[in-house]
Amino acid sequence: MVAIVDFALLAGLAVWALGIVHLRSLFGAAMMFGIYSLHCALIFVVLDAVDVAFTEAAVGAGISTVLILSTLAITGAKLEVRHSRAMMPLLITGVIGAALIYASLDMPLVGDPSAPANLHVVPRYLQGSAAEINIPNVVTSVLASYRGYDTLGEVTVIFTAGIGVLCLLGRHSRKRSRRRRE
Amino acid sequence: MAAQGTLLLTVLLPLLGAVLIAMCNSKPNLRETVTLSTATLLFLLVLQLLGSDAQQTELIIARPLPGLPLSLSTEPLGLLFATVASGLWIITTIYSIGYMRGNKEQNQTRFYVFFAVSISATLGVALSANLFTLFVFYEVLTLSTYPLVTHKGTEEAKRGGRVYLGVLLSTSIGFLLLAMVWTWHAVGHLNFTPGGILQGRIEPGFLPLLLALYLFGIGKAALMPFHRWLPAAMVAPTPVSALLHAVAVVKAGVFAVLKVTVYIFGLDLLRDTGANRWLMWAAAITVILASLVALTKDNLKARLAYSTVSQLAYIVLGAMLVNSVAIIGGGMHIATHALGKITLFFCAGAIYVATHKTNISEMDGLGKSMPVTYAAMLIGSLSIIGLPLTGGLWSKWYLALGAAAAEQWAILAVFMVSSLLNVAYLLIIPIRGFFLTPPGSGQAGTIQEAPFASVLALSLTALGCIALFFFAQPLYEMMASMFERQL
Amino acid sequence: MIVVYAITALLIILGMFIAMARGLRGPTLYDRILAVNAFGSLTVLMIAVLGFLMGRPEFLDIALVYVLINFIGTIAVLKFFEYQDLGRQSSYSRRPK
Amino acid sequence: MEHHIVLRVVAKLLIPIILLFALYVQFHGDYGPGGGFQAGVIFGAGFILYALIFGLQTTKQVISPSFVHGMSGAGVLLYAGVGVISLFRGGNYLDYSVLLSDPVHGQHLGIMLIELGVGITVAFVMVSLFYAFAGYRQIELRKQGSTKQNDVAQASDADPNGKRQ
Amino acid sequence: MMLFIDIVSAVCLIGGGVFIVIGSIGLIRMPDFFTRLHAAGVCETLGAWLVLLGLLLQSGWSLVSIKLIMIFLLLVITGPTATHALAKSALHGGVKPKHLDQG
Amino acid sequence: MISAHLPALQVVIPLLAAPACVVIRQFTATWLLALSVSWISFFIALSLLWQTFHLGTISYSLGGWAAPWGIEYRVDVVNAFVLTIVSGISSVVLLYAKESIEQETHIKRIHLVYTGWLLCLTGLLGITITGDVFNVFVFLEISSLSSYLLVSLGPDRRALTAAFQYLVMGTIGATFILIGVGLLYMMTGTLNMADLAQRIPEVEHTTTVHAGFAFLVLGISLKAAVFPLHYWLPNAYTFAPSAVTAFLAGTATKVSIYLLLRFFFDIFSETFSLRTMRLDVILLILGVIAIFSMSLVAVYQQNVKRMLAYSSVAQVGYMVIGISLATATGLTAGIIHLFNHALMKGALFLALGCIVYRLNSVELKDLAGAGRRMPWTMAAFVVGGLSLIGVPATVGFISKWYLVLAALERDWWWLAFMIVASSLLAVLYIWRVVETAYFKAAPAGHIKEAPLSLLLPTWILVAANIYFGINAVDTVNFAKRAADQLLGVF
Amino acid sequence: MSTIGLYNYWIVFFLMMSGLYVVIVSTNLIKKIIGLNIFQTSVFIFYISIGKVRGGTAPILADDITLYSNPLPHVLILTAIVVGVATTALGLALIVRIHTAFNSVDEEQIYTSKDSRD
Repeated sequence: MVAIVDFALLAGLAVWALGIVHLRSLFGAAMMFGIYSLHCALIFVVLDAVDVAFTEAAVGAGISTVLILSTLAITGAKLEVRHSRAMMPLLITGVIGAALIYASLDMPLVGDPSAPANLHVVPRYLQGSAAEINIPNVVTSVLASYRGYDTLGEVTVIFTAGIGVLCLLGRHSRKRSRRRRE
Repeated sequence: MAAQGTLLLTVLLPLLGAVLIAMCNSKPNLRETVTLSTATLLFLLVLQLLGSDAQQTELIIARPLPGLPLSLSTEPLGLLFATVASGLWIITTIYSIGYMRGNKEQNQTRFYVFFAVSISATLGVALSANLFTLFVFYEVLTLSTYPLVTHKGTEEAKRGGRVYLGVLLSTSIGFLLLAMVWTWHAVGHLNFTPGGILQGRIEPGFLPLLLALYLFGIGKAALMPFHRWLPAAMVAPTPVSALLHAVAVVKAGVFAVLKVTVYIFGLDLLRDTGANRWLMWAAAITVILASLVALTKDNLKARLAYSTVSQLAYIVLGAMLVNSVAIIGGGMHIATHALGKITLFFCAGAIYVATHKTNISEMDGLGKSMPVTYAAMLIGSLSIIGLPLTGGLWSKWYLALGAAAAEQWAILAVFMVSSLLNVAYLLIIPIRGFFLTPPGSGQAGTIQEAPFASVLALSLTALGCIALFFFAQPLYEMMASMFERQL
Repeated sequence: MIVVYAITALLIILGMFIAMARGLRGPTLYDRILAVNAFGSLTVLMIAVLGFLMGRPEFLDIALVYVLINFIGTIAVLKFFEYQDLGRQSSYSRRPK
Repeated sequence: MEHHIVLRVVAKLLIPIILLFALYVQFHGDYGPGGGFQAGVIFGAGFILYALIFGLQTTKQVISPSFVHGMSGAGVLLYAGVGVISLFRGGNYLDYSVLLSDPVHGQHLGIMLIELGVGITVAFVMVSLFYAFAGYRQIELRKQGSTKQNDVAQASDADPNGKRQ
Repeated sequence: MMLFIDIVSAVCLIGGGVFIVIGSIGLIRMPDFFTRLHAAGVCETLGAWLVLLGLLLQSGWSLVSIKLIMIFLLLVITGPTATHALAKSALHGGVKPKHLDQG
Repeated sequence: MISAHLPALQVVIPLLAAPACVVIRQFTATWLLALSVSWISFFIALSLLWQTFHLGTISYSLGGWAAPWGIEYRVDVVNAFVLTIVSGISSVVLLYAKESIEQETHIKRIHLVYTGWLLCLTGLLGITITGDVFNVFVFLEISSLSSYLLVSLGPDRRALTAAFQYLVMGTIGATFILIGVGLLYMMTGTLNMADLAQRIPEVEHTTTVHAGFAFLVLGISLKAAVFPLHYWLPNAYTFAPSAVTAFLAGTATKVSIYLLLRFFFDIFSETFSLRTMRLDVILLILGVIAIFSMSLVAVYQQNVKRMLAYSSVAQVGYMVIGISLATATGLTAGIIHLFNHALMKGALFLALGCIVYRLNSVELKDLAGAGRRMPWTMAAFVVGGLSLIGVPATVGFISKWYLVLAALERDWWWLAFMIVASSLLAVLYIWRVVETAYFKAAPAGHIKEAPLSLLLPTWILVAANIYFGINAVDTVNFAKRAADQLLGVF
Repeated sequence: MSTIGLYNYWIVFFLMMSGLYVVIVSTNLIKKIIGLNIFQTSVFIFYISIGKVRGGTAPILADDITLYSNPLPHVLILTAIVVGVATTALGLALIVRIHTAFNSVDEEQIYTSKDSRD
């Protein structure tokens, strides 16, 4: 049952992606992207990644879209100018895509409980978490404790982005000449 | 310890001098006093080293790479070279003072500073205990002479400088470095060892290739076709040319060739494998060709430059004959050619200062107005040609003996032919100076000898040429000791 | 019950596809916004249903977030259209000063 | 949005709910989906909604930019600081077990603290991002002198799909 | 009793799903923006409410049902608000309703 | 107590200092903080280097969780060496940054620049020290994001486009790395490097691992600006503020090269990565093309900074060649060039920064007469240039020496010859600058020598160039040990 | 069977490539960022697909459930999402500044503008 839902949703996602590639209206693309994120989040739910879905919904559909809209508002750009240079990119993506398909030949199937990814490290998280950390949400316990250092890095990344945007767009970012005019 | 200190001081003293000179920028007299006294002090130091030669001293300055120290040591050939270089520095300085002031050159301080640095590098080359050290100082020498070559700063000077640097750097990095790494790879060290270090360490079939890499890599030896830099560097002021041709640069080149032949390859190895054969011919061809080119040059300095190319090939040829007599001849030729060539360059410079003439065809009859200069030029030419009463005789004599000992009769013939050519292109100059009448006789009265300092210097070197004829014995013994120790 | 949830889910997916088509076709920007908004609401329902379908109904938090985000997103878009500026100060809020 | 009275009212109603919900997500993250990051985003979104409806200036008066920047750093400091404290208590970096005498409780406390750090940073970075983007536009507009309101919306409709209609 | 609740909630859920599909068909078939707005309303009100009701019946009385009610309330508040804002700004932004005679 | 936690402190100290900078705001104070933090981490790196060299590999589990479950810091000679390079360059360049940044950046943003700087340092150190592949990705992004920011702060408006270009390429690279990590995780179920190394041989033959390897290599090469993927680098280096260029040129690509080493030799076996995947040939060819083509391109540049940027791409080529040889000497050459190149490019870019400070331009034509007006600066440039060429008694020579030696060990004459020949191209472009600076007449107007606060750090690096050129025994020993460790000999 | 089992991955690859294609082909900087986001998002789905266990549920422990999906990819992707949004924010900020400086957000126009070529 879940598999059918999964199939349908993934197929929908592909359509969205094509739509975004195709759309010339930047605003349209931004809106589509918001939906694309929501759609991804749905897929995450289907694939049992509720925390990820939560985040993707808040970030992809919320923050990213708002930011893209803000940028559109500032730049006033509406339509994408198309330049005819489709061959090379097609070639590059084609080659990389082929590499990925090649990679998939030996992959364990989706959902295989005996796939190596599900066997080596993970059981300890699922079994040990209750005793060692005693919180039911294993994602949180892995995120915050077992791999807490990654999360520190993650916070630093977002902090870096904050600093970066502040530095670029903050009140003092414009050139001196413009400041004088104000 | 003391000897090691002297060794280090020998290399550092000119550097120290350079710093002092730079500090005396605004006081020309003081500056030149410093230069002169440094030079004298240095000469004394080298003499002391010469005296304490009894035991070989070695000093490790640094260890840049594992198994590859930067070290100095004393060794007869090196000491000879060091003596020549430091002795001639004094004379060149005296001469430069006259020349630079007489010509009112710009940037004199820079000139003296880099001169001192290049002398330091030369001494480093002379005293280096291994090929790596030699290479390091060799490159320092190249770089420190570059500002001297381009001293005038004109477009022509820059072009000359570019060729100079281009050829020397590219040959040394392109070939010499490669040869060195190869040697190191095969042997594991690069120390100059009597009898050579390559014996049995490398496929005999590769030896000619390696030797060729060395000989052409040492671009300063100006073996054709890598001789282009030498004529190109003729744009430099005369004292610099003297430095290049007599004191430091080219001599460092042939010195390195001798060192490599004797201490890296070892004469026996070369003789046994015959690796030297075709390079010997390359040198022989250079001897003849350069002489022929010199004949065609009207510009005095250009002619002298090609003469140098030819004379350097003598020494290389001596090395390639791979027997002790020829090597001794080659070593002696370093000294005798140095004195002879420096005399000739001083004369050329003196003529330029006095008359601003550079072409031989314009110099007819000058001998009467500048008798001292021309007399010195005559002596210098004789020495280069190798006629009696000058030191040049002995070096050529031993070279010829070496050719005979190696039973290379064709090479002997080359020596003879080239000596004749020398007569043709060198002796003609003083002859024209003395016996032809100047084209515009009205000028003659205004022409005087060059400034005193210059004339003094060139007289000294000319006397030196003659002195070597009478006192060649110590020179020979010194060179011979190189092989004694080996036995 | 699972079958019922699945059928409902598929019906919602069908609805989403159709809304998607509107979003892709436009033609006006308001149509797109409408489609996005409708799509968002459907997603909320979808997640709710999925929670039941997979036997973990406590994930409704996500649906809650979706409702809020969807609302904020729509407001942002509308403001963008009216003013081309998301930070614009309204005259109302300035009045008290 | 002066003529959107409805929006105004609804927003006033919603924003407290959003913030409360954010707190719920923050502290319920141990038991259900959610955690610091999600909570931070929702918290930030609440302020963004406020700014959207009541304007940037007003929002900046409510919560000042320098406070926002300071707090975004404070979250990172809190997170990294927990690690330093565990260093001082003799554990490895970020080893929460040493925070309290009971390792499991220590873990619990540690996770709560660092999730809080994450939440604070994320929330305030989100707000500062919005401030930066929206504020940039403000200065641009002030520079141009006048705002052209409605024609922009119409112009933006000139999308090729629109023409097809 | 369980069966009864199951049946009712199944009816609600499937009915909701159907209304959603109908609404979205309207979304694509209706001629102009404002009529589409109406069609979308079907999804957001009747469809959504029925689905939520169906789920509510299944969940019994628990935290889940509180959340469901919250979702319901939020939908009730935000849905019409968004629609209202959208219509208003569309009108404001120059989209004209098609007249009946054109339809 | 402290010494046991040095690996964590190495990264955490700059990380803690970064938000503190935002709070402090006052620009001199932030500079002082950044400077002292950078020096502290330099000393930590030195002591780690000492420890690893004498006592062996250090493993530090963060959060107290043992290796495959938690994140592990694993310090051996290889990454301790890279840590030293990164923190050392940062420390020296920070000394320099104060004047330079103050001149090129708006005063209200200076504290943010130092924050970005510290974050970048954190990221680079984090990538280097960690023993967990996903942690690599996280810290890679910290360093990347902050370096995009730092690049964008350049005085020219094109700095913005350069930064954007860098961002797009960098993100693609990082995402490739993410895909690669995912594929590996899929087949092995672990993210820990040491654990991966153990588990990969079982699945080495699968197409998935092959593709994962390819994605990792592509992604890292993008970050390292390995030849055909260097597209972003010239612009980024040209338009970034001078101090930033010096910092990034000395550290960012080095760390990526380190990652390549780690993946090639530690996580995968060298037989797999170089022989099975034929990367030895591919990298060798790319490297050779890079050293020639990029040096040639550099010769034709009018902007000196861009010239040096292209030269950096060429120099990466040398490192790649060293790696592709896959012998102890080749690796030693690569690793030692990592260090040496950081020194020489650091010195060169700092010297250029001095020129920018006074002349406000790095166009070749504007450098006319700079040799006379700014003798110390230009002298520094000349020494750096000589080092780049590979003149003896400078670090450049040491690198060349080992590269040529490595080529000869494999009996690849042509390669040895090409390496020396390509360094002659460096002569060409360096000499263009030198000639302009020393022989062209300076335009009217008085230009002073750069201030001491700029000259001093420049000369520290110049002195290091000479010192490590004359006394390379230590560095070579470290590099050798690192190479042995990578090859599993030690 | 194997083809169906890999369906997720193939769709993901398709999405990745369309994202990458947009990044490369589009000259509009904003569109590039959107493309980048699609690219990254598809990688997220890829990871999550790795972690899916058939018959498992979300890794939130409950008494009556024994089979859970793999939580590790979820953790990784949470981090990656944050990284993605950080990149997006910075990229957009750069675009805004580029627009101020060059008055365009189109690559071709920017690179052909006056001083953009050396």
